[in-house]
Amino acid sequence: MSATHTPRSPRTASRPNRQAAGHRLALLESMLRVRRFEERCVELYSAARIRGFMHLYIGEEAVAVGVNEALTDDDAVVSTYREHGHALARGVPAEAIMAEMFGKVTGCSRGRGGSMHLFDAGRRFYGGNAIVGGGLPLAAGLALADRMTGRDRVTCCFFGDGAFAEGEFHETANLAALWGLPLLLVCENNLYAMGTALARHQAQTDLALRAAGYGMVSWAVDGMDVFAVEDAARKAAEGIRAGTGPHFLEMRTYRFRAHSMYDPDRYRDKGEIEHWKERDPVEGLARRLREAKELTDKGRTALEDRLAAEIDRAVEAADQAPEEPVGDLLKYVTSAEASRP
Amino acid sequence: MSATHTPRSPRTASRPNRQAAGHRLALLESMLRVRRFEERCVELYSAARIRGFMHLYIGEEAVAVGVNEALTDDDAVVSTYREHGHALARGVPAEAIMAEMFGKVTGCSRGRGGSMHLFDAGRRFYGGNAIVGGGLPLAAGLALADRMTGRDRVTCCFFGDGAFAEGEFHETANLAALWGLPLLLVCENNLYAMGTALARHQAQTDLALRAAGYGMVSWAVDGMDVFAVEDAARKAAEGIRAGTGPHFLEMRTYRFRAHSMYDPDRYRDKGEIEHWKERDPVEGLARRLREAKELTDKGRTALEDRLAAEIDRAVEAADQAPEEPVGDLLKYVTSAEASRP
Amino acid sequence: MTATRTRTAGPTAPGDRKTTYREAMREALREALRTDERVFLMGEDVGRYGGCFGVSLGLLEEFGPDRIRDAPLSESAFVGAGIGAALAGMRPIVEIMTVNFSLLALDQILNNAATLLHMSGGQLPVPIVIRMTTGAGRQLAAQHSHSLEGWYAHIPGLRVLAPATLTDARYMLAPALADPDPVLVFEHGTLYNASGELPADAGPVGIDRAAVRRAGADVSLITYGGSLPKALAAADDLASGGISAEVVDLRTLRPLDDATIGESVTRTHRAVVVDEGWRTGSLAAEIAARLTEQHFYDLDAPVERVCSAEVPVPYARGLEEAALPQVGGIVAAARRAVGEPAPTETGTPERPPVTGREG
Amino acid sequence: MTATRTRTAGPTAPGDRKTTYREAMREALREALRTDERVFLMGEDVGRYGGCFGVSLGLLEEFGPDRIRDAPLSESAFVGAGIGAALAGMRPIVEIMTVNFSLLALDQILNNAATLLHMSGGQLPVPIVIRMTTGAGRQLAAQHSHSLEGWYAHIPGLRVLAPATLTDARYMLAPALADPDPVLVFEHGTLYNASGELPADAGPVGIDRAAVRRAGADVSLITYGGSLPKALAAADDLASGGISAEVVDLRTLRPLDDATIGESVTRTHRAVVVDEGWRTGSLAAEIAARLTEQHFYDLDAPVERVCSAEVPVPYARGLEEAALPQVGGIVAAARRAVGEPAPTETGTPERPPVTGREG
Ligand SMILES: Cc1ncc(C[n+]2csc(CCOP(=O)(O)OP(=O)(O)O)c2C)c(N)n1
Ligand SMILES: Cc1ncc(C[n+]2csc(CCOP(=O)(O)OP(=O)(O)O)c2C)c(N)n1
Ligand SMILES: [Mg+2]
Ligand SMILES: [Mg+2]
Repeated sequence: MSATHTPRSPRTASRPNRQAAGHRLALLESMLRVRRFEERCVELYSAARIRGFMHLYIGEEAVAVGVNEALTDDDAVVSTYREHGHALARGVPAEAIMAEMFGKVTGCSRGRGGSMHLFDAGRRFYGGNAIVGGGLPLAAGLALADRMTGRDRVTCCFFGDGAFAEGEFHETANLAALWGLPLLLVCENNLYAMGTALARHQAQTDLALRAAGYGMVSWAVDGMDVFAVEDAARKAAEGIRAGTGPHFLEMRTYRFRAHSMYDPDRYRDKGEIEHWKERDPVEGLARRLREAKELTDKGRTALEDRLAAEIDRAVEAADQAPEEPVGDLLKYVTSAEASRP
Repeated sequence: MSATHTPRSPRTASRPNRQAAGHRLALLESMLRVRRFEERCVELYSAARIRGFMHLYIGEEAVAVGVNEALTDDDAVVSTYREHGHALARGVPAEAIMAEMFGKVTGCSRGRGGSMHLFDAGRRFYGGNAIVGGGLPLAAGLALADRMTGRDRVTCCFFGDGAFAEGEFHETANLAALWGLPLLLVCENNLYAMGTALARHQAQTDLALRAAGYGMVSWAVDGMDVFAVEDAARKAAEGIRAGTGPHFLEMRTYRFRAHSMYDPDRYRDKGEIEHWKERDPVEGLARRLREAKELTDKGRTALEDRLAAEIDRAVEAADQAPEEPVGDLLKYVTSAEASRP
Repeated sequence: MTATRTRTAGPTAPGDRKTTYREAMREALREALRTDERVFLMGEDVGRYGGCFGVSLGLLEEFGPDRIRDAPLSESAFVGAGIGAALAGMRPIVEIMTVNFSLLALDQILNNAATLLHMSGGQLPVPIVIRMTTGAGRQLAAQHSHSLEGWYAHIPGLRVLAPATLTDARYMLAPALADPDPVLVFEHGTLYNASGELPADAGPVGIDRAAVRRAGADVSLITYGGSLPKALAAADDLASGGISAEVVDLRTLRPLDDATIGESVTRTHRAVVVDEGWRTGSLAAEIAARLTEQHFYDLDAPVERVCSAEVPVPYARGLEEAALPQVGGIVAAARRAVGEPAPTETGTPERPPVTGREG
Repeated sequence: MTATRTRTAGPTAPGDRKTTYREAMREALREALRTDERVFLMGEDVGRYGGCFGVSLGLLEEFGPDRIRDAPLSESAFVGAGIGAALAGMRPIVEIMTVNFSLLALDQILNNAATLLHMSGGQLPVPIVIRMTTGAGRQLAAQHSHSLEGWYAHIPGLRVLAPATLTDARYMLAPALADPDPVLVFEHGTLYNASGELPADAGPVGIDRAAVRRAGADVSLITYGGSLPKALAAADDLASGGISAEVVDLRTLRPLDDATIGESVTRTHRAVVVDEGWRTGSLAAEIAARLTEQHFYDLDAPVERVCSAEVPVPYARGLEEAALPQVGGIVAAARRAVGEPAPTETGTPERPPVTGREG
């Protein structure tokens, strides 16, 4: 079993005009927001301000941020329990996410969901699903609705390498390919499903190849390179909008932290983690921008300050926000209950 | 959508010694037994002696009979609701099956199962499963037990093209390939899942190719040619016994009758059915044997008479057999209840 | 009783029209498809095959393969896809052939459909209708015969319907589709061929209230779905013995209409719940528990339950019959409730409660 | 009471040894693996990760990857594989991380494990043990917090266990493995860290009988699993108010031990069932229904149910607490049962029964 990816067909070539310095800096900012937000979450978790299960995206930021570049406001996103990055990249305010994790009424799920269940219907961010693979059929349905009504929209579904083993992946992939659904399947292959390494849960570890078997366009992408991710996602989204049906992107990435805050991370080699940290998507991009003289030390500091302030505000607001009154416990079990006085 | 197979790699070459005339006649007899048995079932169903759902195997006999040649008494078989052929080929007596369909205590499931749930633990025939795909995980478990205890046994699981779409197929294929289980996956691709043609339920209709994606040895076989089936099954079983893990056989076949006795068969073209009937596995073999002078008209008549008598006896015995007393309804819900006086 | 205008007995009025449960369901589907373009029907063999029990026969020709959508054998995916489509503004009707197969989709039903609205703090209602066949009586054996509708009624966030009459078969679908939340519709397999007159004045029905299908004074037979005809037959039988039984058709299994049930029992002081589910943990248990909670001092006898024996439904006719609630057992229970044990047992002898291995 | 020798209170005796529920479970697993080579443990992350709640930590090192078998995320396949392995003579212990995920395997559990013995006319017993975490209280939100063990207790052919004490955690596994039929073991997530003294004389326990964990005269608190500590705390509270509550730990949810439950209620004449499942269709409903059937004339008050609110369990601490049975609610229900309403409400205020949208 090898825990190192050999990225195939790195899609880093031909960078179009949109990737001017401003765009590159925006990508950095977006990734850094996720990074800093989650670092703060770790502190708040230790302080027992955030509870329950919390899964960090640190190390994988390039995937959420790069993919989001290919999506418009009309598109939909279906995510997992490791979704802070997806939500932030989608534009869900840090404040609404933080308040959610504080269990407050101002949270993006009114405190009912917590870290694993972020929702923002207005941004077509459909959560936040803690059943591994559980979002896949849902995403197919969102795409089906668009297909049936002739709307030019893409539904993007994130899921992990572990989810690839669930029956739901297979059923959804077949359905989507069979019906030509406008579905972007983004498999975040971070080489582990909890403590189980890829080669111990997949008979055939080349997931992009496997997905291609359904007759979908399917690529493996260097998920540590935000440009590669963006490029692949744009091409896939274009293909989907052109009516060529679902596309599958295997994002080869790595989580730098443990599976969740409960995980003592006994199953990974320190060296392996260090190896991957050398490919840190955030610092890697920052380095490249510095080298290209697009980012100065001052600029970096200003960016960090801005993000810190944003996160401070989010924490502060979450802290101040009220809790849902206990009397409203049953609100939203059904729509009728929701609309009661 | 094409409803006609183009059989790839027909495995009819190199016929070893075992396929002497006696062997060929035995195959004919075995297939003809299934055919005649089911024809009788149709009459009995019309006479309301058999009830519930009944699914006929007519047209597909070469698969059950050919595959069975590759199995020993120690091996296990997991089947579907379309399993008269599998059961008969495995050696479950016609009498026990008929009695089961009559709902009698002498039935192979004591009348509790009916046509869809034939069992014979002694012959390691594990049924008889009416949940499409439901037998696959079970079969993996039987194989796992052999793998763990180092027993040299094969578990053979039959399922349809429709079952290929279920998540259970995917999960089981991955598990079996990952763990190198001694599992023979026999997909009876009869081009339809109930009324839904292959191309309307599978995005990619080359099922053998799809299965190969799991890293299993995988072949498509002309399922109308019992020699091809036998040959492929023997090779696969040898491979499995040699420790090369699960094998997948796509048996390209066709059912001549409707999906079940309830089905008015509105979704198939008469011409298509006629086309396939020209490849009738039973009459095709009979013709070949006649041409090779291995079967005379007299021999055929004797064979038919023998089978008719066997089936007559089965019907007669089933007819005479008692029903399970209603007071024993709860017997076998649990083992404790089973062993009560 | 606004819930229904069905007459299950009584003379034929002019304008009544002969139909079957199957045709009534099909008409309901056709109407929904005609009047709301967001509606579509999705499931295994709903199209070219015509529906595994023939309910959707002919709809493909009228509405085309996009809206009468044959799905691969992928219960989890196509039910989940229905949920997703509902989130995106469609009004999917998803058909699962048989309740046993719905277990393959239960994760989607419970963890998504029933949960999303609340878990998202009210943002994501899921207006899906999921139809499935339930129940035994056709010798289809254990994997095609269970009655799990009462089990589904345990799940918050779902509405669970069990149309038992032609009128309900014809008219429950529209309000189910109008419900912003997920609705499960259970169609008992023995009812499809039920034929009768659909009253000329049958029309929109509600999906909140139970219905008294027969008025009576001595004992309330509380039931639903495929057991309704049995309860009505038992009431006939009881009447001939001088016992006046009221028959309450629950219609909606979640939320339960406590008011209608309670009113009936307040009048009769005795209740028999007839439910094809397995006895332990049945819907009948819930009703018995509620009646005791809410009407402890109104009850003159313990609530009787007539349920299925706790056994995977067997194939053999005699065993299957013995496993299910039957008229004789209902009559016997009603007689026990009113303190008049049957002089001679009719039909299937009443079984003692089955509680498992022992005790 | 042969079912258990656990003392849940009382002084430490010499030879008692400090342990936790988690360690007790692990010891049980280790013993099973050591004494029977047919036993193996299979599930997601049971091996290298050490078990998602740490139960199987260290077992991989002792027994190797064949017998401590990490499975891919394929609940249906690996549960089904456990069933198949059981058919072939093994004694698999299959771990599902959380009861919510077990829905993905429910087809295998109901349509195969629970059904094969009967459907095959007695030929195919399925000696599998399936363990899973259940319950709320750790702010894990709706998809990790449900209590479906009572729901599973509806299914004929299964035995359902809910070890609530250190002794049961330590000793229920062996008889579960010895059972020739499928056994589900529900481990409440809040119990893993429970620590205490495992009595020196603790030893084999049965899995047929309920246990009286505290004797009392005025009211029976009937409960199991994660609610047992709450019921015991409520009994303490009630005692201080002069009400003597007996606490019955069901231990086995299917088949229910009617005898022990009935004996208790025959003594106390009042019952409160405490059950973390949703109220409608809960195990509590079944127990209430049975008590009324079997002890209608023994009961001096309607059976009270203290269940979870009918809501997907929310994340926020206050909401989650309000959704679950709490000591205050148990005390209030017990007081209602004995006709002594609480002078001042303690703990969470009692909620009215939640029946769904209306009625
Ligand atoms: C159906 C289901 N099974 C098991 C779990 C427990 N679980 C949560 S995350 C996880 C690993 C998932 O791995 P992967 O899909 O690769 O995503 P990653 O966590 O690596 O992002 C597991 C086993 C779950 N939440 N849902
Ligand atoms: C899980 C499940 N879904 C649906 C059905 C209803 N059903 C029975 S057989 C069948 C078609 C199966 O097709 P295939 O696997 O190709 O087998 P075939 O009948 O052609 O032999 C369907 C849809 C079922 N029995 N189980
Ligand atoms: Mg992963
Ligand atoms: Mg087929």
